[in-house]
Amino acid sequence: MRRPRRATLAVAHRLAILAYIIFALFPLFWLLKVSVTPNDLLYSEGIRMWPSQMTLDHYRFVLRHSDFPLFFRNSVIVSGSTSVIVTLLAAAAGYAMSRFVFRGKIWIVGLMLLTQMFPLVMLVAPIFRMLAPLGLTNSLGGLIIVYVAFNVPFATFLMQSFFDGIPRELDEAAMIDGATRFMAFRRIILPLTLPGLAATMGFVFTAAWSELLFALMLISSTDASTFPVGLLSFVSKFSVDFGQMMAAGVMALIPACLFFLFIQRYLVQGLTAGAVKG
Amino acid sequence: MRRPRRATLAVAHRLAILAYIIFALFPLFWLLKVSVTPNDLLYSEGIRMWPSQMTLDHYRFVLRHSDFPLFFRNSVIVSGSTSVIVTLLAAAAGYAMSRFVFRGKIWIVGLMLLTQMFPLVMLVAPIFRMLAPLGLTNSLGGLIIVYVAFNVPFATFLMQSFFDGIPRELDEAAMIDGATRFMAFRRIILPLTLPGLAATMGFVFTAAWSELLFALMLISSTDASTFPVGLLSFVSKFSVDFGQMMAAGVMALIPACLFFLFIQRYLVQGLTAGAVKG
Amino acid sequence: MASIDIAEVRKSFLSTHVLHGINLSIHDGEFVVLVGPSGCGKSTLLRMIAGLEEVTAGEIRIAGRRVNELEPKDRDIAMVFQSYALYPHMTVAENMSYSLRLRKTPRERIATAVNGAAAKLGLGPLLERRPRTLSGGQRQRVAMGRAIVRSPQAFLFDEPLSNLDARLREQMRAEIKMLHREIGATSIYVTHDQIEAMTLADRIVAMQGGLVQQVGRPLELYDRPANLFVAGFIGSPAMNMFAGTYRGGGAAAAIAVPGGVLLALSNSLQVAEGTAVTVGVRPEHVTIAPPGSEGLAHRVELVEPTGLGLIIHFKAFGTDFKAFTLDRSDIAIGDTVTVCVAPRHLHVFDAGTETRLN
Amino acid sequence: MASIDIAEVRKSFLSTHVLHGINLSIHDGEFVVLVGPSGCGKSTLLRMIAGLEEVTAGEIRIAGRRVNELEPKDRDIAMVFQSYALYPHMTVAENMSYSLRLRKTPRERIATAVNGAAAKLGLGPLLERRPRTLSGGQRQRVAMGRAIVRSPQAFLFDEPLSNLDARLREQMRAEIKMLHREIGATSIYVTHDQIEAMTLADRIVAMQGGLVQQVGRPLELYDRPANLFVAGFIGSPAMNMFAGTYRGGGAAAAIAVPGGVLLALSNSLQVAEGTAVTVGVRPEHVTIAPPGSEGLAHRVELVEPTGLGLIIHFKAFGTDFKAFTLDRSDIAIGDTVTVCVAPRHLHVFDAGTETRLN
Repeated sequence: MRRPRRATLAVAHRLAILAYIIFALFPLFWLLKVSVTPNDLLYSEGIRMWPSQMTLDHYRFVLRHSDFPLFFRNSVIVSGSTSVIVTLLAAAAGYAMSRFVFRGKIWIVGLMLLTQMFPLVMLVAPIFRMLAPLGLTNSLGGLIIVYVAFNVPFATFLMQSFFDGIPRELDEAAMIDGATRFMAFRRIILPLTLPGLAATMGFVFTAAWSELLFALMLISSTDASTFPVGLLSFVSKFSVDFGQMMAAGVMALIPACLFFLFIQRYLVQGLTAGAVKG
Repeated sequence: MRRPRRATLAVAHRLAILAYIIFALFPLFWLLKVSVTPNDLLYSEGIRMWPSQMTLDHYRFVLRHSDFPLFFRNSVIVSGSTSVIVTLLAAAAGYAMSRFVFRGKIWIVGLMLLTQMFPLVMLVAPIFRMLAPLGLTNSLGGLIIVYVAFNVPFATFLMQSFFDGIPRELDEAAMIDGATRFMAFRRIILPLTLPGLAATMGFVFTAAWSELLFALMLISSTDASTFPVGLLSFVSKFSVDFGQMMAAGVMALIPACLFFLFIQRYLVQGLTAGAVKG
Repeated sequence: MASIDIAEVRKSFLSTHVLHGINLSIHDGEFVVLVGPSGCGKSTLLRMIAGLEEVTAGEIRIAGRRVNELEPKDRDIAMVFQSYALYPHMTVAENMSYSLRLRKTPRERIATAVNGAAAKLGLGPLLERRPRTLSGGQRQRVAMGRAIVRSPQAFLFDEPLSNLDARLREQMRAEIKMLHREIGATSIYVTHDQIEAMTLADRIVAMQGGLVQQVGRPLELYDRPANLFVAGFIGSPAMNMFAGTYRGGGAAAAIAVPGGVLLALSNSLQVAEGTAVTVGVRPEHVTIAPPGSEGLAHRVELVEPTGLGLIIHFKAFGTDFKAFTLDRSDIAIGDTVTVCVAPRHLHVFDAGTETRLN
Repeated sequence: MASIDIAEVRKSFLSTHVLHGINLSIHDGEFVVLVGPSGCGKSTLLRMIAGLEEVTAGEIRIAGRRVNELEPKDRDIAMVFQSYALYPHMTVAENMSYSLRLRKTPRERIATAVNGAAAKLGLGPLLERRPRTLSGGQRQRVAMGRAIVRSPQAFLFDEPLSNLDARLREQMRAEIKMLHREIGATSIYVTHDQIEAMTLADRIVAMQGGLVQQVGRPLELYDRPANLFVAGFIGSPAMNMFAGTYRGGGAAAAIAVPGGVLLALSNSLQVAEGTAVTVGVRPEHVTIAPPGSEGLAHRVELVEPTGLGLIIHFKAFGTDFKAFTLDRSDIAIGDTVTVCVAPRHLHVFDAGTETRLN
C-alpha cells in the first residue's frame, strides 16, 4: 500500500468527520434559522439556507406573551434540585461501590441496569397513585422526587467510574495521615472528582431538563409545567407556530450550552491525557 | 475506633444495600402482583402484599383481545433493526475514535455531548416535516431512521470505551503479522469486544424499546404503533385498567430480562476482574 | 519508635488464603525488609500492619499494644506508597503538613517540622510546587518527607523505589539507608528486588506463598540460604542448581552428579546414603582454572559481558551452568574451559523438602 | 535476514519533536540494542522501523529497499511486544500460525514451522492452551515463537523482558542470545536496562533526548563512554563523578579536584590549562588500600552488601563516592579507609560539552 492510498484514506477520514459535524450541527442551525425567520417568509423561503430578512419577533413574543418564562423557571428549579440531590447521593453510593468489595455487588449492578431498562411509561400510573394521596402531583416537589429516583442508578454508575479512576492509595495515605474514611472522602477524594461531579450533575440536569413523560403525566396545571411540556403544547396546537417554537427551543438550549462551556476545560484535560497516552 | 463501631458500620452498610434492592425491586414486584390480581380484588386488597386469589385473565385478555401482539411485533422489529444498525455504525466509529489521533477530536466529542442534551421534543416538528414527504411517517422504517440517528453518538462513545480497553498492541501485532488495519479490526479486535457489542446492542435495544415521544408523534396508525404507545393508551383511557396494563407491562420486560441473562456472564467477568484488582 | 510483634497472623480474602500464619518480632529501631516474588503476601502483611487490611486471625502489636482493631489513623505509623500517593491538589508543603494539620498541631510547630524534613531531603525550593510538576525522584522524596514530618512509631515502605529508573533507585536506596541511620525509627520495607533487600536490611524476611521462608541478616541469607527458594531468589547472577545423590558411605562425604562425577563435601550430612539432593553453587564461586589445570572441561556456550565482569555459560551437570568472573579474559564461545568449585561453596538441599542439609 | 539503514530519520508528534535526525546502519545478522531512559525515543524509532509510526523525515531502508511508505505487513519483519500482545481468543498454535495463515501458506508447511519453533522454545505441550492460562515466561516464549515461525527479514524486540521477574529475565536473556546465535537474523532490541543491553548486544546504540549518544560494542561503551550520559547510564553500581580542573602545564598532566588534591592522568589532554572537567571513576576501580598505605583517607558513611560484594560509600571530592569490592572485608560505618584510583581508570569529560576528553 503506497502513500497515495494512505492519503486517500486520510481525506476520506476527514470528509467523514466533516459530514458528521454537519449532520450533528444541522438541527441546531435549522433551529436558529427558523427562530429568526419572519412568519411570512417561513414557507416561501423554506429551503433557503438563511432567510432574506431576520427578526427577533418570535423571541419577543415568547418572552412577553407566553408562559415560557414560567416554564423556564419551573424547569430550572426541577432540574437544578434534581441534579444537586442526585449528584450528592450518587457520589456517596458511587464511592461505596468503588471502594468496598462486598458479596452481591454484581447483583446490585444487574438490578441497576434492569431498572434502567424499564419502560417508564408503565410506571406512570403506579407513581401517580403513590404521589396523589401525598399531594405531590401537580407539584414541582413530586417531579423532583420521581426524577431523583430514576436518575440515581445511572449517576451512581457514572460516579463509580470516576472514583475508580482515583487511586485507592490516596484514601489510604489520608487515613494513615490521620483522617477517618469520611474525611479522606471529603477532603482528598471529592476535590479530585470535581470534573466527574460536574459531568454527572450536567448529565442529570439535562436529563431532567428534557424529560417529557412524567412532566406531562404528573402535572396538569400550567403553573407547574416544565419547558418540554410547553414545547409539546406547540405541536398539539392545530397549526404549529414554528417560529415561536424554535425561539423557545433556542432558549431551552441555553443551560446545555452553559454547562458545556463550564465543563469544557475538564473535558479537554481528560481527552488530552488519553491522546498522549495512546 | 474499636471493633463494635466497625461492626455497626458493616450492618448499616448491608441494610443500605438491602433497602436499595427492595427499592429497586418493588416496582417489579408490584407490576407482577397487579398483573395477576383479579379485577374485583384490585381495590379491596390494594395494600396486601399478595392477592388472596391469582388469575392469568389479564394476560389472556391482552394476548387475545388487544393489539398488544401487534405492538410487540412492531417494537421487536424497530428495536431489533435499530440496535443492529446502531451497533455496526458505533463499532466502526468507536474504533476510529479509539485508535486514531486527529485534530478536532475534542470538538467532535463536545458536539456528541451537545446533541445528547438536546430537548428532543423540539425536534419532533422538523423531523416530521423532513420524513413526511418521503413517506416515512406512519412507518416503522421512519422510526428506525430516527432512532438510529439519536442513538449513534452515545453508542459510539460506549464502543470507544470498550475499544480503549483493548491494548493497541494487539492491532499492531496483527498488522505486523500481515493483516490490514481492517482485517485486524475484524478478526482480532471485534471478537474481543463481543461483550461490549452485546452491551451496546442491549442498551440501544432497550432505549428504542421504551422510547415514547417519537413513537407517539410520528406514528398515528395502530398498525405501526410500538409497545410504549400501546401502554400509554391505557393511561389515556377514562378508567385505567391496571390489571391489563400491568400484564402488558410484564410482557414488555421480557426482552430486557432476556438481554440481562444473555450478557450476565460478561458482566460477571468484568466485575470480578475489577473486584480482584481492587 | 517501637517494636512490632506479629503472632500467627493469617489473612484470607473470601476463600483465598494469602497468609498462612506469620510470626515475626521486629525490634525497636530495626530496619526489616520483606522480600519475595509478587503474590507472596508481603504487601498484604505490610497493609495489615498499617491497618489497611483487616486481620483474619492472629495478633499484631505495636509497642506492645494490640492494634488489630485500631483504625490506621490511631496506629501512629507512616507509610510510603509505591505510587507515592501524593495529594495532587496540595502543594509539597501542604502534603507534608497534612497529618499534622489533622492533629491540630500549632502552626509554628508544623512549620518547624516541615522545614526540618525539607532540609533533610533537599526539598526546600520545592515546598510551594504541586506534585505533578515534580520529577519521579522528587515525588519520592516528598513521600518520604510526608512520613518523616510526623515522627511516627514506625515507617512502612511499600516498594517505594520501583517506579524510579535504575540510577535513581541506586541513589535513593543509599539515601533511605542513611536517613534510617540518622532517625533510627523502626522500619518495615517491602520489595521484590533482592538487591534492595540485601543493601537496606538489618534483617531480611524472605517470603513465598504466604509463608516466611527465612529470616536473617542479609549475608546469612546469601551465604546459608535455608531452602531452595531463598537460594534461587537471593543473588544475581542467580545460583546454579543441579540434581545429585548423597554418598556418605566411604571415607569422605560427597555428591554424585550426572556424568559420573563425585563432588567432595567439607562435612558429612545427616541424611541417608543415596538421598536425592539439589546442589547449588553461586556463579562467582565457580572458578575458571588456567588451561591444563585439573578439573572438569566444558565447552563455553555463551559469554555475557556485564561490564563489571563476565558471565560464562556452559552445559554441566545436566543444566545451563554459569560462572561469574571479574577478569576480562578472552574466553569465547566454543572454547573449552576447566572449571572447579571449592567444597565449602557447595550448598546442598534435600530434593524433596527443599531445605538446606549442610 | 537483511541490513537495515536509517538515514536522517526524524519524528514529530504535532509540535513535539521526538527524534532529531538519527543515522544508523545495522548489518545483516547483527544484534543491535537501542538503550536509554524512558522518553529517549528508542521505542519510537523501533516502531518507525516496524511501520507502526509514520516517518516525519528521513529514510528507512530494509535490505536496501525504502520502506517509508510500506504498510507493516509488507515489510517482512516480526516484532515481540512488551505486553506480548498475544491474541487472547486463539490457542498458542493459532497465535504462532496466524501470520502464515494470513499468507495462505499450505497447511503442512504451517505445521512444520509451528512445530519447529515450538520445539526450539519448549512450547510443545502448550500448543493447544490459551494465552491467559500461561505464566509470564511462557507467554514471552509464545511471543518469541510467533516471531520465529515466519523467518522474517528482521526481528524487532520492544522491551520484551520487562514484565518478567529478575530471575526469569536473566534466564530469558540468555535464551534470546542463544536463539540469535542459532538463527542469525538481524535483530533490533529496545530496552531501558543497561545490563540487558551489555549482555545481549553485538552493538549498543545509547540514546537520550531523541539523539544517538554513542554506538559501539558493549565493552567499548563501558570502557570508553563518549560522554557523561553514557558514562552514567552504563554500569551498576553507577560511575562516581566529580568536578575538577585540568592542569597540563607542569611536567605531567593532572586534574585538580576539591580539597587541593591532584589526580595524575596517564596522558595529557587536548584542552587548555584550567578547563573545567568532570571526572568519572567506576566503583570497581576504586581500591580500598590496606591501612597505612599511601593515598587519601576517608570516613566510611555507608556499607551496602550486595552478596556478590560490598558497595562502600564515603564523602570524597565533594560528592557521595562509592567503591565496589568483592572482598567481604570487615569495613564498618565510621571506619577510615585509604582509597586509590589508577590513572588509567579515570574518565575525563568536558564539564560544558559533556564529551569525553581522554
